[in-house]
Amino acid sequence: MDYSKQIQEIASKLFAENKIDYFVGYKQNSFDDSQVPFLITDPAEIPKLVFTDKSVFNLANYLKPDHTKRKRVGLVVKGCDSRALNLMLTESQVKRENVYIIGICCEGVLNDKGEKAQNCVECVMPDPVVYDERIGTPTGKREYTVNADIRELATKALEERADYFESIFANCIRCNACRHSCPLCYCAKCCLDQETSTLYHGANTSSGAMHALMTWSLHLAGRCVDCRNCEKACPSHLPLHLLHKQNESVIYENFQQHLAGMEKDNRGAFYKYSLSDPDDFIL
Amino acid sequence: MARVGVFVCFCGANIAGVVDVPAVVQEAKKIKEVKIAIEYKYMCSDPGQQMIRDAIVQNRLTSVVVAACSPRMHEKTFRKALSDAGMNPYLLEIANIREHSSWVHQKDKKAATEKASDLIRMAIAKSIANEQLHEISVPVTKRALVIGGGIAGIQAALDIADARIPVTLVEKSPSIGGRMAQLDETFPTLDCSQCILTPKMVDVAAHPYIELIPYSEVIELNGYVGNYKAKIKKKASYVDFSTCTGCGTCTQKCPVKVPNEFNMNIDKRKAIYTPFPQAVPNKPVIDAEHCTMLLKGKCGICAKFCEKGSINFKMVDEVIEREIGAVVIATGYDLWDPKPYEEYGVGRYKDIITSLEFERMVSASGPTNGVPVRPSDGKVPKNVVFIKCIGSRDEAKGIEYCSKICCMYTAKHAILLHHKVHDSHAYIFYMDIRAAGKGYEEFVKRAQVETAATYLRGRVSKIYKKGDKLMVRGEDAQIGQVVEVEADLVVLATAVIAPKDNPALARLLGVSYDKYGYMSEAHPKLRPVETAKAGIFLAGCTQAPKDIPDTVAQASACAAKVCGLFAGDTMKKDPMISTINNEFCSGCQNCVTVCPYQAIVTEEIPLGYGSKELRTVAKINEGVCQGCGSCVAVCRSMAISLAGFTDPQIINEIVAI
Amino acid sequence: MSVFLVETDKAGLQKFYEEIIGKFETYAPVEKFGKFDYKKVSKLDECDPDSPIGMTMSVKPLFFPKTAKVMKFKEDNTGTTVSETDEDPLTGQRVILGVKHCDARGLQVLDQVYKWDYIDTDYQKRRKNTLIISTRCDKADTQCFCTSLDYDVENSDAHDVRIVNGLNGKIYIQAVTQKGEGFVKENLSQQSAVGSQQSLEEIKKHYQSFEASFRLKMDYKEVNEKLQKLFDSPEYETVSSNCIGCNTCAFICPTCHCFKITDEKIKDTGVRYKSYDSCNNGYFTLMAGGHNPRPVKYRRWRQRALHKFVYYKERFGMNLCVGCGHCAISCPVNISIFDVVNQVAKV
Amino acid sequence: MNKLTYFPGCSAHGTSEEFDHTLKLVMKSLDVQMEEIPDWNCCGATSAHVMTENLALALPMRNLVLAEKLENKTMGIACASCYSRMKGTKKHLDENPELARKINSTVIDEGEYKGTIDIKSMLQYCYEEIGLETIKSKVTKSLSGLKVACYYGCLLTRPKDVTFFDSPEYPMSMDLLMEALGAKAMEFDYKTECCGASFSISDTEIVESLSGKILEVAKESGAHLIVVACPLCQSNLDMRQPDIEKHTNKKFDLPVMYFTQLMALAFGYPEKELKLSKHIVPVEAALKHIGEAIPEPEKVKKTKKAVEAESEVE
Amino acid sequence: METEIKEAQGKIVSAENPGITAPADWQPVIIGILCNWCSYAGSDLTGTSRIQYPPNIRIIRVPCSSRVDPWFIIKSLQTAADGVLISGCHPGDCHYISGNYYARRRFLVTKKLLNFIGYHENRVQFSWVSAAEGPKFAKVVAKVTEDIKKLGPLHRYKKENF
Repeated sequence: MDYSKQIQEIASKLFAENKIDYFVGYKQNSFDDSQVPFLITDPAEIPKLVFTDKSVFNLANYLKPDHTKRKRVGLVVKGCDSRALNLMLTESQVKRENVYIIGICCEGVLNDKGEKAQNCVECVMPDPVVYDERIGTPTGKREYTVNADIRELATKALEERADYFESIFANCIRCNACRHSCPLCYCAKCCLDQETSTLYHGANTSSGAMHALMTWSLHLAGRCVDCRNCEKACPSHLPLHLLHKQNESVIYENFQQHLAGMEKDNRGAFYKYSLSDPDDFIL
Repeated sequence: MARVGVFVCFCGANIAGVVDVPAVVQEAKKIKEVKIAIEYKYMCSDPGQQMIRDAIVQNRLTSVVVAACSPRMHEKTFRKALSDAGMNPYLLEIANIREHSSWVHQKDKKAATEKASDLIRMAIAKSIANEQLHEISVPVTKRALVIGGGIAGIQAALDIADARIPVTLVEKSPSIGGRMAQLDETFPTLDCSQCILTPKMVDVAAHPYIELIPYSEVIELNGYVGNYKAKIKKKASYVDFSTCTGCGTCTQKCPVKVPNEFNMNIDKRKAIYTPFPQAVPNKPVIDAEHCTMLLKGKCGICAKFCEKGSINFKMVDEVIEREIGAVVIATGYDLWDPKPYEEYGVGRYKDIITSLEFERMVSASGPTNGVPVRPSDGKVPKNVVFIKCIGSRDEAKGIEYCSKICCMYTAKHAILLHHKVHDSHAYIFYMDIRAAGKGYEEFVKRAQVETAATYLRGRVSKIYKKGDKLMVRGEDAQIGQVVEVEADLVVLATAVIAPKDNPALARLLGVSYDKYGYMSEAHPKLRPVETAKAGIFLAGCTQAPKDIPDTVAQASACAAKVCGLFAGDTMKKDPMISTINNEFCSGCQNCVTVCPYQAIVTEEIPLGYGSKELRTVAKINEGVCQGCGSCVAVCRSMAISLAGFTDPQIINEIVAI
Repeated sequence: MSVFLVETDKAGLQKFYEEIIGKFETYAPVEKFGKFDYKKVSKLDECDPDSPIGMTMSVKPLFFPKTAKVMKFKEDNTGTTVSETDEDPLTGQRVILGVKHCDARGLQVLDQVYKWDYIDTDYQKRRKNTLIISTRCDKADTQCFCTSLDYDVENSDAHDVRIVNGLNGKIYIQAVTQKGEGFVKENLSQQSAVGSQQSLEEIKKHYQSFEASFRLKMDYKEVNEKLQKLFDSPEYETVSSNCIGCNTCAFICPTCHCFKITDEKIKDTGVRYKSYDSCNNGYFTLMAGGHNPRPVKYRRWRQRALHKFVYYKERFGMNLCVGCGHCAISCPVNISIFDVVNQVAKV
Repeated sequence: MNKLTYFPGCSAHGTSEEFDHTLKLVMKSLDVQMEEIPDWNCCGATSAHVMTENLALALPMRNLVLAEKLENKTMGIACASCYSRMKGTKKHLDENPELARKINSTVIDEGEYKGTIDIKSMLQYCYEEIGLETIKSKVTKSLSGLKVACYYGCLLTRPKDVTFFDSPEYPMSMDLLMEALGAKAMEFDYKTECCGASFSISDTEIVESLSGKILEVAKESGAHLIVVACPLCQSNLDMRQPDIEKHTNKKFDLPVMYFTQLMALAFGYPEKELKLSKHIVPVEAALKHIGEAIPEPEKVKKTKKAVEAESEVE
Repeated sequence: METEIKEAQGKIVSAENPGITAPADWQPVIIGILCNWCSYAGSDLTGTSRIQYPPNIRIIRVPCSSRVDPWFIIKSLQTAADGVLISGCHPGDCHYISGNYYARRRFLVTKKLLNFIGYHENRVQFSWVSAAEGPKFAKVVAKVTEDIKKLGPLHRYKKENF
């Protein structure tokens, strides 16, 4: 898929009609085929905008920072990104009137190896769930499948799993890139910062990282849309999606097939309940 | 720098008998922040509290830890002690080393001691993070809502109103009076039920402080203790009570006949009716399910004959609102349907009736003018068999509990039968006679001796027809033989059960109810008239089967509770509620969604200091918040903290172990 | 600078490595989750000394760990007592294989700050007892720019021994320092030809091919000078606009050395930790009382750029950036310090 | 053509072969094909479960296993006692799969127990599966004029949570069935009282007193004959009747017939097919009533009070 | 997974991880977080009715099970606790109307997640104990203690701290 042209047209239209202050899209890297997010305020930059199956980063993240938060932003979103955006709207982090959403009916993006990324293979919603303008042909919601890695890990012995995850936590350097790259980690003050948290675990050891990552993943439980920004941001290449997908599968199976950000006003699974929720695990 | 005082209680031998208190005190002394640690025989005693007060002053303590019994026991006592010493009462922490250690680890003294000092260390750690809190005062609306106009509701309403507190009395049926109005005479004194009830009913109608809303139901209750808002649905009566004189012409003229539920359907009433002659208010209502005018648009005779023109077929249900401070639930009871007793031929034999049907028959104002008759042929019965525990104490067919009143009213029925039909004979099959109560046992004796009723101990296994008689076959356990009684009439003492819509009501009021549908009291012994929800009280059979004296007593107790609640203009409220730190709040409003009391709203605040731009943050309504902490746990950025259970306090506890 | 040079081949090198691993506590790049990190190894096949620069984390943590216990403390009614941590300071020799030149240079840069006003004994000990064997890259990564900085990559003495590929499959083991020379003579048991003048030529040739492979080149002096003047450049805002402020660059940088102090307490005993921090972190300069001189992102970026390319140079005579390109590679949005300084300096 | 797995039970091949025989006739005309379970064994009846529980389960279980092999949806059982044992066992096994597996593996080699088959008494089958309408449609010779008292016995409808059929205390299915055939089912209170079957050998006195009561009440109800659905009931009420009459010196002479016999009759089979010779109390006299008109029971005249009570309240 | 204890040379060998052993007299530490209105009252009742249970549990009082933030559990497991028990009101009985329903969801996810990263499912357990269920509370504590004993001391993510 290559929607660069359409996006450029829309962008210039928006600037022309003075509908936006910022436009957030993708730009081709000079040195290889990868792309990077591209914030423009100047229409002259528009020709640099591209969109292909290399447009990986979830741009909803760019509605977080102060310099865009309350501005009028034109934004390019894929299926998963739009779910994140939807949740941000629901949790009133973004004013709908402030964003002009260009929704892409996504055909899946490629990973570094050039093959279709795992989260795109398992994607439940390739089409944008919220948009002002939609590009491409929608293919509709897909069957939810439990993540392949989760299924595989579940078969492993407990100790094996434990060791595996301990190695993950041991390799975490707690740079918080995962958090910063997540569009849903918009909190004014984060519980993972020493300066603003009573539960901060100071040691940058596997236990510290476990504490941080577990808390983080539980805060995203029922909200994570599986865009994998965190994973791409992680300098240690940690498979962070495991934690999220695990929660997602538990929540999907037990709580009326909840999937994050699919509908408007559908908050995370922890902010509602059903009388018929499973009770058998409780003594 | 925190300065903690630790006070360990022996509680006589209760604690000291198991936990090595001196050792525990030594342990506590080791802790950095602890400035003083002492033990005493009874901390809750005056000298004990004096020790605490002195220590606070002498050591300039910043928090106090009392290691004694459960906080649910003496927290208030010790908080008082703190404030007496000029210290904020909420700087108190209690280590529960009795219920949680000495009493439950009596065999393992060593472990119990270790646990005790752990619990104390936790309490100390927590207390260090304690903050000064101040009671919140909320205004109270001084009006009570009484739901149900039976004797319980009537009594409660009258007592509250006599204290010059306005009462709104809501009754489902067209008239107050309830079950008691259906009774003939009451045990153990045999005074006429109507005679003692009707005056009270009239008082209710006349009382300046009582607003009686008959033929209506409570459909919604919001708010919190002292500040409830109730929605009440007035069912359309199609009669304008303001103009109606209650002359009764309409009921005479109405051509439509309907089974009369007040008389247990033994006879018929009209489609426009007053349930019974002494009804209060004595105004008729139109039964919409049967009135041909309302159904088919034909007839309208009542309207023709009504001189006042009070009949209005256009009338519709109306919802009114009342602001109230407290609620008394008095919805009474229902009777169990004995259908499952097929071996008795219930439903097949007309001459098997329930006690209340019998009650109506023997009632002078009843459908048979006070003479019991056989529904099948109208003959006056000679041999009447009474069977007790129909449904009660019967796990197989009915419910497990004892209905409490059947023993007495059956004895009463035996006597009444004797009074009405002199040559009759009563046979009573029973499991036990439960006649605990003033004059009750004597009353049963009277039934047995004076009226020579035959008491047969045993269950009835079968009733079958022989000619026009009913053959009642049962066991007489005392002689250990099967006996058969030839009966003209069989009366079943059916179980008392909770009204079928109790659960619905309970849910709408937010109080809990038990598996039978009875409203649950806050504590089975110590808080029998309160529900777990502050400001909602229970009177009469809505809580459990009761006889009239108990019901009246409980109703008056409710009144006392309500008056107590309304004693002041404002109500003190526990300050252990959530507070929000604006700076930390990112305004996701998840707390708003989880709050069970709608206690969280949003507000707009400046983006930064002096900034024009605004941002939305959550805001707690002090009066409404009950301090459950749901919001705290869902707040990802930890902007909300629950006074008394803040994150630092709980972490300190965890880390101190 | 020593020029002791041994010529061998792949097999010979392998053998050399194996012997070292057999004899010493050896660290080398080990692959985990697709990234190479320096870990203790017991067998050669566990690790890959020729790991690609782009995929290899810095060697810094071996000297300046991501978290370290500073002290232990105990609080009771007698007051607070402080004690040494049980962390064992490095004893005995340690050898690190497969260090990249830039990375090794990073250590030299770090040395300056650690032997400045306060002497970090642990760090010094680790440095002293470590022998660094580096491998010179054959080819630059897209983000590398070590050759355009203030040091001579080819003749750097940041490592004790280095491995260089010659043409036609030859491999040279070159001792750079005295320590290194001694080490090689001692541990290189197998007979290999001592390198000749002509082998030096080969190395030079190979270096030229390596130098040619660089995408990024700049004139360091010019940049350095311009930056000094452009403190108020508006460019900082533009270059930082799509930075998501994730701190990754600092955490994986071979020369960043900022840290924070935290206490962890259980019951009455606790430990004081020293862990990485980053000047990109918004709270980094937050002061008690709430004032924050660098509340916004571009100011933090300016600090970062200038600290790397100006301040450190002024104080210690070395550039704080060694041109490894780790930051650009790890950055989720591919911001490179190289681009930043060049854009600001407009060259 | 419905198919039905059929478990006759031991008595069907002996004392109650008239039941078995007429049942087969009836089913034929209702075009139900009955497959008798090959090599079935005793259900354990009243004696096994007083000896050992597991054996009492194993016996019916084997039959169930065999029955499942025939792969019909339902199994029909003639004898009420067998029915009760089978269905009771099935319930027990289904609730304790562990036990089921144990017994299955240790005692039964015929195959694995699946618990798939649906067990019905023949009465239940007629009432639920075939339905009164169909039965009515097959009636060629209405039994009008015949007054019958339907006796279900204790096991056909009880215990409730095992049988899940009709009312445990006052069932009506057989009465309705009889009405469908044209006969008049009398109100009969003792329709589910115990006849003392389990003592029919060991302690006949009990049987006589219990069965005696049943006959008495049946007579009271004005029935010409008693209809049953269980061989044991039949034999007790029929066989013992003369003795009972002797001891209580009352005259009942109430023939006791199987509902299938009456069905067969109504379906137009000749009397000889009913094997009436097997009855002890002669049946012919009773059957003479067929065709008689039944006078309406005269209205009970009500007293003034009752009339008032029902008339409107002025 | 096999969670038998083998009494090997007077040592408890955790079958969760056979590498872990403890002296035979080792006693686990269990942190119990109880809601004030049902479970805490229930535990008081256990005391007043003198029902004995193992002394390993250390009880923390919270107003409602919905106050329990999952990281209380994580924190506990990283500090002293070998196991955690959290107890609240039965569904429908919550003093705060619906708190325990929200809690129940978090508990399920947390439990599964912890199990996923290698904690045995018995390390963290939940129960509904009403104010009237003193005996039940004792039973629950006994069961949990027994389970944890079988698992042996918890080693991961905590020993390295001190």
